[in-house]
Amino acid sequence: MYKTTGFFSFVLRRVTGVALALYLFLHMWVIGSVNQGAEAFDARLATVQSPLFKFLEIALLAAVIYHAIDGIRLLIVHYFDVAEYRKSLFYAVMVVSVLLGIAGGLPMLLFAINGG
Amino acid sequence: MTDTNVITHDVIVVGAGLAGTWAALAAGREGVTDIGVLSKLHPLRSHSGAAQGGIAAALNNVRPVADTGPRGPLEPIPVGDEPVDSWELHMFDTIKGSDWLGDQDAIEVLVKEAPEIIYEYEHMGCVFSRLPDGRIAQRRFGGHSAPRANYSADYTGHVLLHTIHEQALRHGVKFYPEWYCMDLIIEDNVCRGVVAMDVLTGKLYTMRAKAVMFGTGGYGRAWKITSNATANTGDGVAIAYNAGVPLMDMEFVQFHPTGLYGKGILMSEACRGEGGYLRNGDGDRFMEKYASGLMELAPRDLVSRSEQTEIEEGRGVGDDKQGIYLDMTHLGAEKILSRLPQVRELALEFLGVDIIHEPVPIQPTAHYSMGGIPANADGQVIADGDGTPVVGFYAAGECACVSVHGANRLGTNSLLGASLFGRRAGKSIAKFIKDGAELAPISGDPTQKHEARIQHLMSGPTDKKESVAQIAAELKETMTKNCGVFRTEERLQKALQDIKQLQERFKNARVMDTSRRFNTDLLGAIETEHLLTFSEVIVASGLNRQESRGAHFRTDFAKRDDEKWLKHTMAYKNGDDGPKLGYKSVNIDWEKYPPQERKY
Amino acid sequence: MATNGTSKTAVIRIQKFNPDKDKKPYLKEYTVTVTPDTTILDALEEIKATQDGTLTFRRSCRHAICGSCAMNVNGHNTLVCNQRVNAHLDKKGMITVRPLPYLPIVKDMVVDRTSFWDQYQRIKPWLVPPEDVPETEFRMTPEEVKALNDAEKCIMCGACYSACTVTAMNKSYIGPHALLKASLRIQDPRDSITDERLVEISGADGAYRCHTIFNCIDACPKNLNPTQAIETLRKLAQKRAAYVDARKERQKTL
Amino acid sequence: MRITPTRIFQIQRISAIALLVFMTTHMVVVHYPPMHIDFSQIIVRMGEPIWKVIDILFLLSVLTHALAGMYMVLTDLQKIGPYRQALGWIAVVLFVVFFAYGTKTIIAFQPPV
Ligand SMILES: Cc1cc2nc3c(=O)[nH]c(=O)nc-3n(C[C@H](O)[C@H](O)[C@H](O)COP(=O)(O)OP(=O)(O)OC[C@H]3O[C@@H](n4cnc5c(N)ncnc54)[C@H](O)[C@@H]3O)c2cc1C
Ligand code: HEM
Ligand code: SF4
Ligand code: F3S
Ligand code: FES
Repeated sequence: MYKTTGFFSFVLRRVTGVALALYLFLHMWVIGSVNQGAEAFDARLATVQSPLFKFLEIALLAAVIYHAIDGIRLLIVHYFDVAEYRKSLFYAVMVVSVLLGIAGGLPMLLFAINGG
Repeated sequence: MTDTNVITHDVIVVGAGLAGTWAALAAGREGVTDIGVLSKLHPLRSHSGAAQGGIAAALNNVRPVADTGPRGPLEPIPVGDEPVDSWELHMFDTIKGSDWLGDQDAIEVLVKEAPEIIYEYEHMGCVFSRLPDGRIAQRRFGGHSAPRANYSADYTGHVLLHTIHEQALRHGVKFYPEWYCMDLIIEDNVCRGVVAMDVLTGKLYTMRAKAVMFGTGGYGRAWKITSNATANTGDGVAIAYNAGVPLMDMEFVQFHPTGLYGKGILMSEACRGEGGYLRNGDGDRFMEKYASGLMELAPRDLVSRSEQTEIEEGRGVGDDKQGIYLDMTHLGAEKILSRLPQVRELALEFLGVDIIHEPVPIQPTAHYSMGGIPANADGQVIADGDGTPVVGFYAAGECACVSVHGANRLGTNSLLGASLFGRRAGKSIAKFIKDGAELAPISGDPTQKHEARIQHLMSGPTDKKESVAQIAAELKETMTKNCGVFRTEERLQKALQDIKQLQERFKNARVMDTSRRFNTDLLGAIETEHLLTFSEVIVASGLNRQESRGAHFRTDFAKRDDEKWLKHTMAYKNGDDGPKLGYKSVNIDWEKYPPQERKY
Repeated sequence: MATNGTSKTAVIRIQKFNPDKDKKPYLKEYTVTVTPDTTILDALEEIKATQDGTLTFRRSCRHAICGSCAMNVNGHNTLVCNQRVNAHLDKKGMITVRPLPYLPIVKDMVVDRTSFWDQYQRIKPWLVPPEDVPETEFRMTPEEVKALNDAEKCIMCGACYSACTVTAMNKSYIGPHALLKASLRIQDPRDSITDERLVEISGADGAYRCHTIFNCIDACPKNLNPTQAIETLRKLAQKRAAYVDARKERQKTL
Repeated sequence: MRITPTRIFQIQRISAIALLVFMTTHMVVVHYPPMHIDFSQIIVRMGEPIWKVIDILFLLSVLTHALAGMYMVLTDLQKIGPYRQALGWIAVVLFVVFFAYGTKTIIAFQPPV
């Protein structure tokens, strides 16, 4: 593959996008059971409350954050003539994503470890 | 001939530069539908695309600001004001530039139709640089007494080539990209087609046609220091010569004054057109000594000789003192970036010199070939000094010699010539076809000879094998040393001897690549054979012409000699002996444009 | 030669492949002597002349204007005629040269650019002038010309096309080179089929297929910016009717 | 209304902007601060009409965005070429099904007495 920062961000965006889409359907399946009463809901919720899923949830947050920030980058590129700053923009997205990821993920991680 | 290797078209055009493409488009517009254009390169790779400076036509869009001298600033001519330029002036400049060897009837056609060609390019989408009011911008060029170079920054040829190629596509012209023409079939003075190789497969084809047109471009590749592309190996001229067509005025080869030092890559004349200076090793603007009027904007032959004189007298620059400085540091970054962006990049990339801040070392470089396949203003190739046409064979562009450039071409006149005579050739081909031209029969299978040639190059005795690359390198060495800016009997004799020996050695040359698929090694060998063929004609014609005229400068006959030499050289192939030389008279209007001394 | 300074040896690793003979591409090393101003093309020519005549590559102009010599050097697409060997040597004093990626290989560095040219033709690269043309030139302002300059400089080398991840996946994508060309015609006030062009480039294979990967800019040896041209096309396509009307008005005053 | 690539692009971008708002809200309110999610909390929030409206809009934008995105991902592949049209319809059907299912979940929800 022809590797550049642009390619890297494209792959990340695509992987996170598809992952989020798949998660969305799973999510709707879980939430959909609220109408079948508390038991059904809790049962489904239980499957997604295992420690594994806690970590997955952190990954999910990271994915959303990266995908969203990168999406903002694309919007900027569309509306402003900034292609020449593409490398800086990429690094900016990475930095912001990591910072937001830490801010959001760390408490979740602690919560998951301490078991709430 | 088997059916599988015969292709038939009404018209076959060889070469897809400006000349060839214009011919195909013009013939197509006149209603000829069955046209095949072959080119050994993809059409957009043709060397026309490398032209930088501009294309001439007296449009009268700008004029020099009054009383500022020949190098002063330019201003737009307000609409309604007196024009400063005219086709007559353009004509006189061209004749003077040609050192009176140009045929004046053809020159008149050239300069009169010039504006039409420019406007047509413009209407077809060519992006010219503009004046604030929307008209096409113009700049000065060497040897032109008025600013009449129309341009697109410094990639004019590129823009013209893309424009015309796209229009040909629009018109549905059929291209054969990467097909190599190997031979021209002429029997009884009637042209019947060509032999060509599909480079991809290595297969040979007989291509039959009612008319064949050559627009195969220049042949500066016989020199070591050259501005020409590696494809400019003069295939067309060599093939035509081998097929019995004479070659005209081959001794006239233009050396451009500003090739990048050691590389030959062109620094456009626009550098000087925009106000650049030439300086020698002492920092002097030496052109003062040689052409105090036009200075750096004197015609190319004169400037190149001036540089070479400075170099030979020890005032050169660079490691081996073989260069001269082209100084544009006073032009300012803005002008350089908007008018000469490509030139700046070239100097940066190849020599690491930023022309905004430093002068760049340059040297004369083999650039343009005035001679070639003799043709009249309708593109018809002529077979002898009386102007008898070869039936169905046409030529235009740099491979042809319509003789508008005579002994020295003015910058910007060749893009014009290639376009305009290409178009005219296309029109006259269309007329020829519509008047009922017929497909002439071909005797035997003309591909066989070339199949044998290929087999020979790929096999045979390996013990005394010669390297093609070595032979080509030695040819370039001797041409640069002995057939360059300054020539003498002695030097030319030496070159002739060397060429003869190299031709002999070539018989034992073998290629390293013996596969048929995309064999550039094989093509290189065939091209080298072509170089050897036409170089001999150049040297022999130069030896014969005992005078100095335009680009042909003999230190042993330093004066122009109209009495004896106001005539074109015609070189005919004469078996394996050197060319047989004859002459053709120059068309001159003795009333209006009698020969004068050429001073700038 | 002239300004050459000291010479040294460099190793050029070249990917060789002749489909008639070889099962798959392989790398071969050649050692050449270079000076600071030896270009990669010079080195290839040297190898072909003296070491391996079968080495096959395209080239012509030697100064970055004909578009023949685009190749992949150390993983990046570039022209080789304007790149000096010294600038690309890696830590081991080596350069790796491969053909343009994602295109069928004809032989060694020569790739089959058929899909590239097909896409170029598909967008109708030619200008279609209005019915009545003036006697002299159309009056275009220097600003209008400036907007076209970038696209007009494209030498159709294919470096961008071959670097683009989308064309790697899908050859029916019009591609950065052709979209750049389309943007030239669409922004040219002289063109009269703006509407048709906008419809074509906003189709399923057009400007919206681009995922703003920027490889095209990274690869372009002429420093052009196909991505921005594509963004411009997307914007124009979204207000197609208004833009076409404005064009028509402008054409009346040409 | 014909579904053209221009529209898909616009949908993708507009839904992306909408998602920026909804997603942030959603993440902050539902998944963060990190606390144990249980039935009662969800029930309380989901019962309020204003949240029902927000959730439906969120559902709308996330579904269009995700389906348009998946459509683009798949149609990027050469092999999918001939099936682009069919794929488009599948996306529309999926949209209708999931939107109906999701909306039903949101609207039909009644806080238990
Ligand atoms: C660096 C440079 C700058 C220049 N700048 C200017 C300028 O500013 N102004 C100006 O007026 N002139 C300029 N010139 C000169 C001018 O560009 C050329 O004279 C002109 O473009 C020649 O056009 P052409 O159509 O004859 O040939 P080309 O454009 O060279 O085309 C030749 C065609 O023939 C084909 N061909 C050749 N041999 C074969 C074969 N055996 N089989 C099949 N096809 C073959 C090639 O593939 C090519 O398509 C410049 C020249 C150079 C070298
Ligand atoms: C939170 C704000 C979000 C923003 C700003 C955003 C932005 C974008 C943008 C601009 C694209 C277009 C990419 C392209 O054209 O190449 C895109 C693609 C995509 N998005 Fe989002 N998105 C967001 C959330 C989501 C969510 C929640 C999902 C999943 C449910 C999702 C799934 C996808 C998918 C599948 C793609 C296609 C991937 C691709 O084309 O590479 N996005 N997103
Ligand atoms: S845009 Fe650049 S990389 Fe692409 S073809 Fe044109 S010049 Fe080559
Ligand atoms: S690399 Fe390809 S995806 Fe777009 S930005 Fe360039 S065309
Ligand atoms: S040889 Fe022409 S672009 Fe490199």
